[in-house]
Amino acid sequence: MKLVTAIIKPFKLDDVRENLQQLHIDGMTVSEVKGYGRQKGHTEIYRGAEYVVSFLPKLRIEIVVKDEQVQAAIEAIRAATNTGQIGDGKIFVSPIERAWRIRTGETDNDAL
Amino acid sequence: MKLVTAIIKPFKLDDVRENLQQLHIDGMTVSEVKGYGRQKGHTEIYRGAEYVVSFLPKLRIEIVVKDEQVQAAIEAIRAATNTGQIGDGKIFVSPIERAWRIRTGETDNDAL
Amino acid sequence: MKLVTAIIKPFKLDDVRENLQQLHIDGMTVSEVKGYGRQKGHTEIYRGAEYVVSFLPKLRIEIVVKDEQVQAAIEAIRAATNTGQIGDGKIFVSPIERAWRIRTGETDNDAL
Amino acid sequence: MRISPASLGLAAIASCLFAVPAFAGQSPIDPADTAFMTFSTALVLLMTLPGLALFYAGMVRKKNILATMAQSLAATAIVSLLWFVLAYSLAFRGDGALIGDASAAFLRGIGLDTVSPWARTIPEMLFSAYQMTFAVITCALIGGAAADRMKFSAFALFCVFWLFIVYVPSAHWVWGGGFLAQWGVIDFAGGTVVHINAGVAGLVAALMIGARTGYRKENFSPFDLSMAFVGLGLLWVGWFGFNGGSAEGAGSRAVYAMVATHLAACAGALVWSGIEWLHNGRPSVLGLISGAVAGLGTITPASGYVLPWQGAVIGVLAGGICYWSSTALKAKLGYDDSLDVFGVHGVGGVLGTLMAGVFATASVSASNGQAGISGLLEGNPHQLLVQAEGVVITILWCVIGTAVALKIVDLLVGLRVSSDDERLGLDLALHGEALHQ
Amino acid sequence: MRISPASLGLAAIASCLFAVPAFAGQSPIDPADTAFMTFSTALVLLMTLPGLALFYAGMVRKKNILATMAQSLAATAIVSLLWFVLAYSLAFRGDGALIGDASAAFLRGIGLDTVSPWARTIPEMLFSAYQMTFAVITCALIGGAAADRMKFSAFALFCVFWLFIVYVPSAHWVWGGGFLAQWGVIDFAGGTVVHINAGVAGLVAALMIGARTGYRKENFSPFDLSMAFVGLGLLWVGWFGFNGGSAEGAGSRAVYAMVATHLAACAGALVWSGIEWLHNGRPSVLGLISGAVAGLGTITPASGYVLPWQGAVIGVLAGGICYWSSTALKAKLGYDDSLDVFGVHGVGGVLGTLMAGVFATASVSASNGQAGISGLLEGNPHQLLVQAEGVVITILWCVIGTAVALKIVDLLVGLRVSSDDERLGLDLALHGEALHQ
Amino acid sequence: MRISPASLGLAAIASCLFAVPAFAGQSPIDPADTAFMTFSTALVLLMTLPGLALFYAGMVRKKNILATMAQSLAATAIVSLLWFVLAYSLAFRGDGALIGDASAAFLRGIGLDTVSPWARTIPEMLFSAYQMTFAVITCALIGGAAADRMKFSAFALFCVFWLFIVYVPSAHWVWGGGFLAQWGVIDFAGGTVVHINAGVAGLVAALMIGARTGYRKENFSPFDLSMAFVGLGLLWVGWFGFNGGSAEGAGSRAVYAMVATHLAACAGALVWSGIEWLHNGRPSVLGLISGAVAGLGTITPASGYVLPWQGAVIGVLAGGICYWSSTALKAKLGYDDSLDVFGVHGVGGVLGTLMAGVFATASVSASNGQAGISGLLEGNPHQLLVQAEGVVITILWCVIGTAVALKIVDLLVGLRVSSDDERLGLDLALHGEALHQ
Ligand SMILES: Nc1ncnc2c1ncn2[C@@H]1O[C@H](COP(=O)(O)OP(=O)(O)O)[C@@H](O)[C@H]1O
Ligand SMILES: Nc1ncnc2c1ncn2[C@@H]1O[C@H](COP(=O)(O)OP(=O)(O)O)[C@@H](O)[C@H]1O
Ligand SMILES: Nc1ncnc2c1ncn2[C@@H]1O[C@H](COP(=O)(O)OP(=O)(O)O)[C@@H](O)[C@H]1O
Repeated sequence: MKLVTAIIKPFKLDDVRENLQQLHIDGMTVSEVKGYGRQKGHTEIYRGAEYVVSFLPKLRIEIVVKDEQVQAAIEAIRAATNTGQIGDGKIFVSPIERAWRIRTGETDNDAL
Repeated sequence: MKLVTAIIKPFKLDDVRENLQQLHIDGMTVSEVKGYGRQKGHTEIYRGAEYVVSFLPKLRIEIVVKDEQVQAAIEAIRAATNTGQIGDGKIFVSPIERAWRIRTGETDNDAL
Repeated sequence: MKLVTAIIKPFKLDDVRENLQQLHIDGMTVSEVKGYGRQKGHTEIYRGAEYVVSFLPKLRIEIVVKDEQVQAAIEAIRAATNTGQIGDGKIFVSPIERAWRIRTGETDNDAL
Repeated sequence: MRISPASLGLAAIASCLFAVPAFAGQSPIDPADTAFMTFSTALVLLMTLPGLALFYAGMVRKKNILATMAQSLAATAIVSLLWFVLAYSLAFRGDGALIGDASAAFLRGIGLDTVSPWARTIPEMLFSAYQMTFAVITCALIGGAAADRMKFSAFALFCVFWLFIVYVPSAHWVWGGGFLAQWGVIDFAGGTVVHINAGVAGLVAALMIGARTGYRKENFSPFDLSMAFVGLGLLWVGWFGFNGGSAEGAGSRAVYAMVATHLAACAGALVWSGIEWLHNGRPSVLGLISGAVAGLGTITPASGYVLPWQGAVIGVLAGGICYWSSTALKAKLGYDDSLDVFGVHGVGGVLGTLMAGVFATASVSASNGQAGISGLLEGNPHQLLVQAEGVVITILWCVIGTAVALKIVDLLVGLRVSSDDERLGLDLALHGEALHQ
Repeated sequence: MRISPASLGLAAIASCLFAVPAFAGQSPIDPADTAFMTFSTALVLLMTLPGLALFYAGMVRKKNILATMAQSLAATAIVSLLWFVLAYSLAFRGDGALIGDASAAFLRGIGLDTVSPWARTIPEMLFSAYQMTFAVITCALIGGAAADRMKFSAFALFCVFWLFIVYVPSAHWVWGGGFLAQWGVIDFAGGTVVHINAGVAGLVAALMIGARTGYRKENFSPFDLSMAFVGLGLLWVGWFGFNGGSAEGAGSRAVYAMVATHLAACAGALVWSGIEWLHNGRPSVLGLISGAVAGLGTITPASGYVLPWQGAVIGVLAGGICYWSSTALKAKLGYDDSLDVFGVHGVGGVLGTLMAGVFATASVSASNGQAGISGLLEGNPHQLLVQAEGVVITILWCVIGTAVALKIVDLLVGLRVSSDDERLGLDLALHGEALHQ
Repeated sequence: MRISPASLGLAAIASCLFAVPAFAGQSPIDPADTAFMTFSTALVLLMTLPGLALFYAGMVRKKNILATMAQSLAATAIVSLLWFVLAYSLAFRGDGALIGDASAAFLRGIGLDTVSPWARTIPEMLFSAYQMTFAVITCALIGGAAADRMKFSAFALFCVFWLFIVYVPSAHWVWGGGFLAQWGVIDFAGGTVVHINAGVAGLVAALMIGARTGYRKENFSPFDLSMAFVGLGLLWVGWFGFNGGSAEGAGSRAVYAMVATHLAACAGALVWSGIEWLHNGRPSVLGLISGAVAGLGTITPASGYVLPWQGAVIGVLAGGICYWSSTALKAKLGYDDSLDVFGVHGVGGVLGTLMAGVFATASVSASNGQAGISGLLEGNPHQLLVQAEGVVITILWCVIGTAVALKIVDLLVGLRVSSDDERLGLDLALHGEALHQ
């Protein structure tokens, strides 16, 4: 199993979910994060003082999938999120050794 | 060392913490996430328009433990969170190669 | 590639970012988390009832770096966050197998 | 006190002499009425700042909260200044059937002792300030229909044009002795002038600016309904000044108007949320507060003409009909009026103006020996007809005037933000600020 | 002005003739008093909407904020309508020792010129509306004790029964010429009728509904104390109308009541937070605002009978005793009164009603040549005894009546949400809405 | 009504006899003025609770929101109690050129029928309560300059000393018949007493306590500007009571003051945000509300002396000059006045006090046959000179008195929290509470 982590622009979430659903990947966990990278933040002016806000709001999507689904998942995410604009985000893949579904005790691929 | 990541229902946090404490696992990091899976969200009606809220509030618990503690930790978490109801959540295990305690510079197992 | 995850005190974020920038590590993802560990929380008293607030606000910083940058990144983070006080936090290193930049399709080291 | 035009002329002089006997022979200004109207003016301002700002901001998405508030403040600042520059005078001075005159432009001619024929026991400056708060909230209300996508510059400019093209004539026709008043249209505190105008202008704006990106696909649910709730609370309390104060003095008619208003709000809230309970299985907080506002808006034109218990009846109708127009009707017609300015205020305004013609009870509006206004229930179907004429004319003029105003603004600065800015949120895009960051 | 029953009879007629000399021979309605009472009515409504809604919502957990607000709005809508249907008449019309009559049901018989014997210089419609706002806030207050777990339907129904079973008789006994008034119980603005009733009803509700799941184990700390702070601010300002307006007219007695009220709030805030400072090492914001409300609630029955500086003394007592009852006493007895309605309002109401009997100063309540009420300090221990009788009878009736009302509601719809719904939060479970999502 | 000292003496008796003819021969207390002033008092209290608390709390970082609110409540409680203990008497009783006397300490001698020479138609108790709300908000305003780092204990103690050292004398000099009044300084509602005092004291506090850790490096942007917006709304509405009420009675002068105030706020908001639009490419919500407060603060001393349209002119100046002082000037001088109390209130107070000397129009302040005050534009340059003297003396005394008060508090409890506590946030460190957790 692999953990596919994608850092994306917030408004792309629904598109990603739809694309993944078509692959029958029906589980994911999403969290609000702030990202820093090539995309520049904005300047705020507060009573005459300028502050650079470097971190931009992003969403982190985490999906644990079977090894054979990884490539399809990545393509589905890219298809949904690629606008060609800076700050579209990243996808990272890392290993997952074991998995459980708490409710049933099913493990590994069955737990997903 | 392993990273044990559990996605659980929010109100189970205190039970998990208590169970882990009994195993002398005294460190964890918790974040608020939204989950999507077999458990269905709810429908909101806003001025006549229906919206499906697919993502449900969950907590993500992350614990880095020594290899030999993994099994006990998983059982402790399952014991605290298994209600038998859909949406109870998942546990994932992944490898951690190195660890530091910032304050002391201790590394790996000593850092936990 | 490695994922370097650091759990730090919130007000250290800017220092970390500056230190990493000097290493030309220009991407990171930050999330608000709550931490539990040796550092004790505080007691709140609410209309005569005491509650222990065990979890403290922390930031989780995630940086995916090339293998050869790991050591430098860790030192940069430690230098910025070590106050010698309990609760300074942890750094964990875990493997990343693949990476994509969504916008360009660049992969692995090129994607960072 | 909205005085029917027939009561003017000689009666005006007579009532000056006899109406306020304890002070006859002295300044016509009554301290009690002045205190009452000061208080009413403050309450109506409270309705906009921060009432409406909260009510509206609480219903938008997080990224547009500050921008929504900014609209209310801009409307207040711009309309207030223009009011004293010229708008007041055009609305409430002079005898024109269509428009007043410029005799009080820049406040000229409004001295410490001047009173207006429309409010003979308080300083005219106070009457003008009171009326100003009505013009302010009417413009601010319109903003809700175009929320989440209209440029700040466009909204600010729109207020300028719309005030003079639509609000000022409309107010003159009904309250300033214009032709609708001469025909006998009654509108105690703004069914046509405030609510129909705001609602219809909102609809036109929603149509001309177009729907929000993602409308009916994305989840647009309110970020912080507690804000909207607080806004509703302040609107409700402020409405005592809006409707009560429209009696232009402290007395039983003001009290009747307030009680009718309060009961309409109560009934509206229960009916709207009750329908939801039947349809959706539970009453929403949004439904409770929407129903209350529907009741408040709808009773407005009738409030000083009907018996208090009739306010409850009107509130029941308001809750039901405005629920329908803000859900079923809106869905059917497909326009995107973000905060249902048309569904609540436009439809409520029409309903209330007609109901004034149905329920008007002569004894409530009788004063100083002059007969009051009777409606359909008291055997005067003519009043209902007149009210319908007032409604139709107000709507027609408002549609044309609003379209013209928007067109001008569109040519000058453009109405709508870019789709990138809409995505990012108006708070950051237009004001460089964000909530909770 | 709460008039002691002894002052009625012939005196009533006499004072009509002589009390308002500038208007003698004309309408008894005084515009200044009408303006003042209109303003007071608006202020008391502001206390509930949005004052109490904010105060309460700010002290619950995030998932219950909207539901807590919804209770205040439901209480307002339901109680207001019933008030005019029948409750006002039963409370303030007729001579019964136990209950009034139905002579003003559905507002019948309250004309433009009608005045009430209980407020002879303002329209009865205004007096009725003013009293309505008291009934509203009393019912809304009770909701706080059962917050986080009571069904919305149950709370709405409970308001209906409780209004008629408890509030209406209690108001009649003390303010409508009933037997407690005849015995000489004084209660300026609602120590028994409002605060003891709300507090005791809250306690009974908390006991019958049971503690919140997780009580004394989980962290129930308030999600947004800034909301509660704003609520306190609006309550405080509104209390000027609550206590000042209970003089039923603009004058020195109203001013005395307001100043006593203000000083009690100040003293209560400092004492409560000061005790915390000593005990816990720091004063909490929750303590500051709780102490202020304790002072405000406690001074209420005494406010128009005592000297302003005595308000400060009563505030000191309130801060100390209500702190104790909301922390130590509550912990000892083990009930879960979510927002300390009993600890603050119940205990404060008892304290204040007794203190009225201690501090009452004849000169403050004297009017039109009639002697005022003296308390213990002026050598009249009997007044304290009478006050104690009033307290005991109010508590007894309230316990019984509340239990009956709750039992009926329990049979009809059940009082408490399911434990799943309690977990999920009432906002989503009962209203299908959530804050900040 | 601020009466110039020259108008006292025989005139005082005369006006008692002739000014309120309908009540001549009876109690001097006018119910209408009493209603009006009650309402004004409530409005000014609303400015602090919750107005200023919200305005300030909305501009700080999340971790300091509750602590910022706590300051406003502490100021209210402490100053109110001390006001009645002694401060009122020292400020408004007695003939001293420098300070009043203790004749009304502990409210002694303020009976139900007592009136003050400074407000002859309302109970003195009401006048005292009204003035109390001014002292309260002045102290509360200062807190903003030291927000985010001052100890709660230090702020509380500071209020005690500063009230007596600075506020009381200053109020006596200008409003209580002291030497500045004798020189002819005019200050309708607090340019010197309230705004210069608060602003200058804030500056001294900011300098003595030192800048916030991270000043000009970290991002200190406001956590919740919607709160600040609501606060501004309540301040604005409350200012009708602040400036209107300073006429001490319901009448045209009060109305003029209110309209001038409102127009100044409108103009200030547009100018400040307009300058931002030019400089930064967009108008911020913070700019809109800051400009409105600048307009409101600046018009204050002039409000009852000028024509309403002149209020707009003063608002324009206020928006521009206070923008400059809160951005460019502050940056240049380098002090850290967290919420720009000096930049807005201090500078605005100076500007407004001088503008009163420029724009004063005799007809507005004329009363009972006595001539009003003329300013520079009416050919009386002397008035501007006198105003400048008032400004200089107020600033000097305030700098010295504030420094002394802070020094004493520093010795007693220390002014500033530890840097760890500053990091953690004052909410948790000082009050053991936190928002949204
Ligand atoms: N090395 C990295 N490690 C972790 N997260 C990163 C890294 N680089 C970028 N990110 C995340 O990806 C987001 C997008 O990256 P950015 O460099 O701004 O644009 P792009 O991916 O289009 O080149 C960032 O906001 C950040 O959250
Ligand atoms: N494949 C997955 N990858 C990441 N997170 C998942 C995955 N499947 C489920 N989750 C997380 O686990 C939560 C519970 O899963 P769900 O399928 O709803 O119930 P259950 O675990 O009882 O089958 C989800 O809300 C989501 O946060
Ligand atoms: N075993 C662990 N797994 C995951 N996170 C941990 C673990 N131990 C500590 N943490 C995180 O690191 C933070 C700091 O740890 P703590 O033990 O309090 O202090 P220190 O690192 O100085 O010993 C915690 O608040 C928690 O977020």
